[in-house]
Amino acid sequence: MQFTSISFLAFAGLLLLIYYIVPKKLQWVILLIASYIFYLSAGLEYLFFIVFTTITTYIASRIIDSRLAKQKLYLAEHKEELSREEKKEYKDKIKKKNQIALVVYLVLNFGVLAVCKGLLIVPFNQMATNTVLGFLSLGLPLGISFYMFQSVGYVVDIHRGVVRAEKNFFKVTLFVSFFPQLVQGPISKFSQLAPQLFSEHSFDGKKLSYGLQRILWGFFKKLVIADRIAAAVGALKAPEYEGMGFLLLATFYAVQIYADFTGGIDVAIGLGEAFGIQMTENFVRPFFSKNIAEYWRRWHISLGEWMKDYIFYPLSVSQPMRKLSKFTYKNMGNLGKRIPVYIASIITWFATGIWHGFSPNFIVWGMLNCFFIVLSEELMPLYAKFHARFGLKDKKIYGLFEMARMFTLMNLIRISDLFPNVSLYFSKLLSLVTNPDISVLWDGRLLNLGLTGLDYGIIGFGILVMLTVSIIGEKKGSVRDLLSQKPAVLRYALIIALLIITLLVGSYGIGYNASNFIYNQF
Amino acid sequence: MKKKNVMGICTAVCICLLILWLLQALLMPKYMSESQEGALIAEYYDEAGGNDVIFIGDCEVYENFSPITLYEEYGITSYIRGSAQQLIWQSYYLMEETFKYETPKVMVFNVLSMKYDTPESTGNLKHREAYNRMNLDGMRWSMSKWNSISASLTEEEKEWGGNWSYIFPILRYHDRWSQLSSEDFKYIFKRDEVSDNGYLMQVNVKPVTSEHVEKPIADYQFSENCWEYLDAMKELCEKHSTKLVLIKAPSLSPVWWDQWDAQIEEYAKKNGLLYINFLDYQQEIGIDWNTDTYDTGLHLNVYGAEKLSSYFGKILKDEYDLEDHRNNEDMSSQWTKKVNSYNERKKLLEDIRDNKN
Amino acid sequence: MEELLEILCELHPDVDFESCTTLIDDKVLDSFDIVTLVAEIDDKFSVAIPAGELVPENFNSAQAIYALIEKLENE
Amino acid sequence: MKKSIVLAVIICIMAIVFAGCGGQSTNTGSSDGKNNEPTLSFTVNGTKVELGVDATDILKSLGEPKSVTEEASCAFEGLDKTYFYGNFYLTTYPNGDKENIYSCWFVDDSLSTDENIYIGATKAEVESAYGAESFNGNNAYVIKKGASMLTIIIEDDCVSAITYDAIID
Repeated sequence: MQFTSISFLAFAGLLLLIYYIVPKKLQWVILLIASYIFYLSAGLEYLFFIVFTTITTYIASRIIDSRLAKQKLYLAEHKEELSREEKKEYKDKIKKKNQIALVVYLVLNFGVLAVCKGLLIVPFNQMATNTVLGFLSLGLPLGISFYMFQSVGYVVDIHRGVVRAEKNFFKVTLFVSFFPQLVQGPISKFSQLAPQLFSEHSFDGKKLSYGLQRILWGFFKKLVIADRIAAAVGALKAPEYEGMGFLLLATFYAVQIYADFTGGIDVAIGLGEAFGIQMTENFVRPFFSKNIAEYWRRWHISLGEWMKDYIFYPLSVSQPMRKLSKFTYKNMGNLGKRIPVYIASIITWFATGIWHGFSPNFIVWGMLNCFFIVLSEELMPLYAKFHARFGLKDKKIYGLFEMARMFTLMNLIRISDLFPNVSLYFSKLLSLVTNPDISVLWDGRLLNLGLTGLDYGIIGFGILVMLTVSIIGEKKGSVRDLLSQKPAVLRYALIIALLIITLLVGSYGIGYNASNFIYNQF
Repeated sequence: MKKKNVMGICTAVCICLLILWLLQALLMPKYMSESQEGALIAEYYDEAGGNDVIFIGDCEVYENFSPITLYEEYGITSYIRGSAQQLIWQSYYLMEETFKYETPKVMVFNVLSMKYDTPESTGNLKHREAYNRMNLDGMRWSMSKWNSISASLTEEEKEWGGNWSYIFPILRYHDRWSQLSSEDFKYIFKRDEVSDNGYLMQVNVKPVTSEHVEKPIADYQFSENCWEYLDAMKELCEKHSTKLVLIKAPSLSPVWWDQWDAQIEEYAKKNGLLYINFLDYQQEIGIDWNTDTYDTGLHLNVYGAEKLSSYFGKILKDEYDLEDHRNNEDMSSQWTKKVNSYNERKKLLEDIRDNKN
Repeated sequence: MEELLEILCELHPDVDFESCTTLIDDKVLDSFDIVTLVAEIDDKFSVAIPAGELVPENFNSAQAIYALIEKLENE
Repeated sequence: MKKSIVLAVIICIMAIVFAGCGGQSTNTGSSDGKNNEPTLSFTVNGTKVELGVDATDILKSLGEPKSVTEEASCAFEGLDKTYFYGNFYLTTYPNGDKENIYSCWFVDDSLSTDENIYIGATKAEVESAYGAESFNGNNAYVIKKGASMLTIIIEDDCVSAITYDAIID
């Protein structure tokens, strides 16, 4: 069930009603039932996966947690008679057992994922894969990467003693399958989301209106901008668009992805808010970032956090990495200090690239990101010298330049999403210099991308609205707070205007793909 | 404070709904100048009542029969509930709805739509969606309308909003905001009558050039789905003790295979229904394919329709001894107005036709 | 404690580590700095900080980092 | 010291190598074009008539038709056209400002399919040319190729009609 479908709106509306009518104790049960109704609407065959992950998560978390609890009890009782070594040895024994449980859990979950992706089997026997895939008749189950990462995070947190395991199996099920975040995330931490999920929420007009406003804002971005510009992005991928055409593609794709992804997340977070549940922000005006490190602290934050907590950090503090860093410290001096970090970063970015899609262009995407992060880290002293001499640092213009530079760089990296053929991607990058073809801007080719002048106008208007809202957000904080202080009439007028614009101008419905539809002949 | 802002919210919601309702009325296609077939269904409701005969079917009824001629020659009061490419389930639910407004003595159903067993089987799906809108948007809300929508949705429509886009047509027509014309504003609430009791008059003449032919098909059997709806119509009419007459209008295309004709004939005989295939009586009706059609034989023009109506009127009168309403006062005053507007329209269209070429 | 401050100053000379208590929240130390810091602590204090401890509370101020080191030392 | 932490992490990475799912839902609607597998065709005195393709030059090379009629469903005018060439009929459907071949059917035995089946051929001949599996169990053989379909109708053991159809979604 697509977020932007009417049946989803009706589903959410009805759910909200029931949620606030039913006794508060049962609210989380309602959410659980709703999540599974939502999930089943995507197809029955996917149920197996989410149930499998939920069960394995629950079992693993209870085992690891009970061992740690027993360990704490044991140590507390025999506090005096055990020496430090004995205590350490006992703790290591427990830790060893827990690690095995953790590894089994990880292999089971990701193993199943590999089977469903048919990758494990392909090398051995093509026929076996087809039968298995045929039998499971699978594309990728809905939101598997989001709920699986969230569950893995939960179990690892328990292993690290950061969080205590939830005893109630159904509450764990809800944590894994909370429907707003199923489609596009955000990937939440148990400690942040679970308390809110299971606590009781009385009806709060302010939260509800904030939630609905954000959902409407998500719809506006998705329907009016993202889905409209999608046609041009599809057309610009054609081989004949090089140089400026390619740059336009990168920019249009940036607009589409930003509006589509942040729009989807707005709907998800807005939905959460309507239920009184505050989910982590996944985007903080990423196109205002001045350097690549800042960009990845503002774009798809929850994935970045997950990769940092569960891949980058464990990797860089792991045993072999420590040995390596000791080695490089000794005989490479200063640079030696950074080698281990860069290796860990490369592995993490390789993993993030693969997470987006198991094809070469996503690996290239990951490596490019990593390259520029390492580059900007290395050039740090150079920048410092440069700024010391010219002192541009705090000038407004330079800030804008940095943002423009970062926007273009990230667009050119992100566009690799659309080019599975990596050599084509690089030849297109090269064409920026070899065949600029600036004339595409005014020689009318823009009008045969599937967009009329009116469409461009609407997209322009949409971008302007997004920009103003972002600028206000960057300067004065939450736009909705600001709006709530304004007189009610103005607030309602704005909301109604946004609703009508989205309803009328949104690119949705049958009118949009009926080429010779009768009514267009009127 | 709490009460005040609840009040504020309510007024805001009401204003918003009002604006949306107005926008929807504005954005709905009006069918006043082009594709006038779209306006036919909605016109019935002001004229409902007092009709002895109701025609149900697609363009083969609303282009080939003239209720005004039936009244002028025989005093038969009738109405055509026709719409573009009306499929058999749409005909059934339309018939079901009509019985809520009146109980005619005779229901006339054109059996051509027996050949389409699913929305997809009509071929061009873009047009099919347009026809669905023409058939359904005009209907007033009732269970019949809801069932008709659910039975008519094409796969594409189901994907893009399904029943919702009929409950809130603005979801379907929202993108017409950039194509609005003066017609949309002029007819936002009221509509002019494009038909005469459901007959969409055509005065042009375009003679038949050559015989219409279609490729032979492997299986001439009508589908189970269509037979069920035909049975349902029969039972519905029996329930209201209304006579059901099956007809096949004399349109030369789409081709009406003999194997199809045989099946309907057999069905009619088995169920004691009158079935007339006007294709067999072209001479008796006096159809001249050089003057009586406006599109090389696909539909009759007004002259052909009048001939066909006078022929069929005689059968109806003899078969079901329908009352001659020309001599009771309250009826005739209302119908004389209809006859005059029919003649005015005929004259107007003929003038346009004559000084155009 | 001095040794710790020395390491921190080496990473970011321009930051006043004694008083600042929002090293992570204000993004003074990013993930790279933390990893280098952990490696150096491991080298100098021979204390292996596990990944689970790399949370903002432990790294927001020099005092917090030192407290973590002490905790891990006598564990 | 903690060998298995590293093991766990490595497995994590290995597993993510398989995870592979696009986070952002990108609906860039990249249609990789119609399935351009060739469609059925037959030749009539030198002209190859292919189903579903642009009809302009085929009509030109077929010469002057004996008759042309327009078939329209209710609300539309002048859409599908039917051309009659004496021994076969050919219909087209509008495609932008051009027209594509929609269906053809033979009238007499002067024409035959590429597998030289003609009206009047025996059922056995059809079966040997197209195989028994294409029989629809009733009274016709249906052969599909690309976006087109050949239907050979059998009446008391010999071919009574041969029709070609383009399948348009």
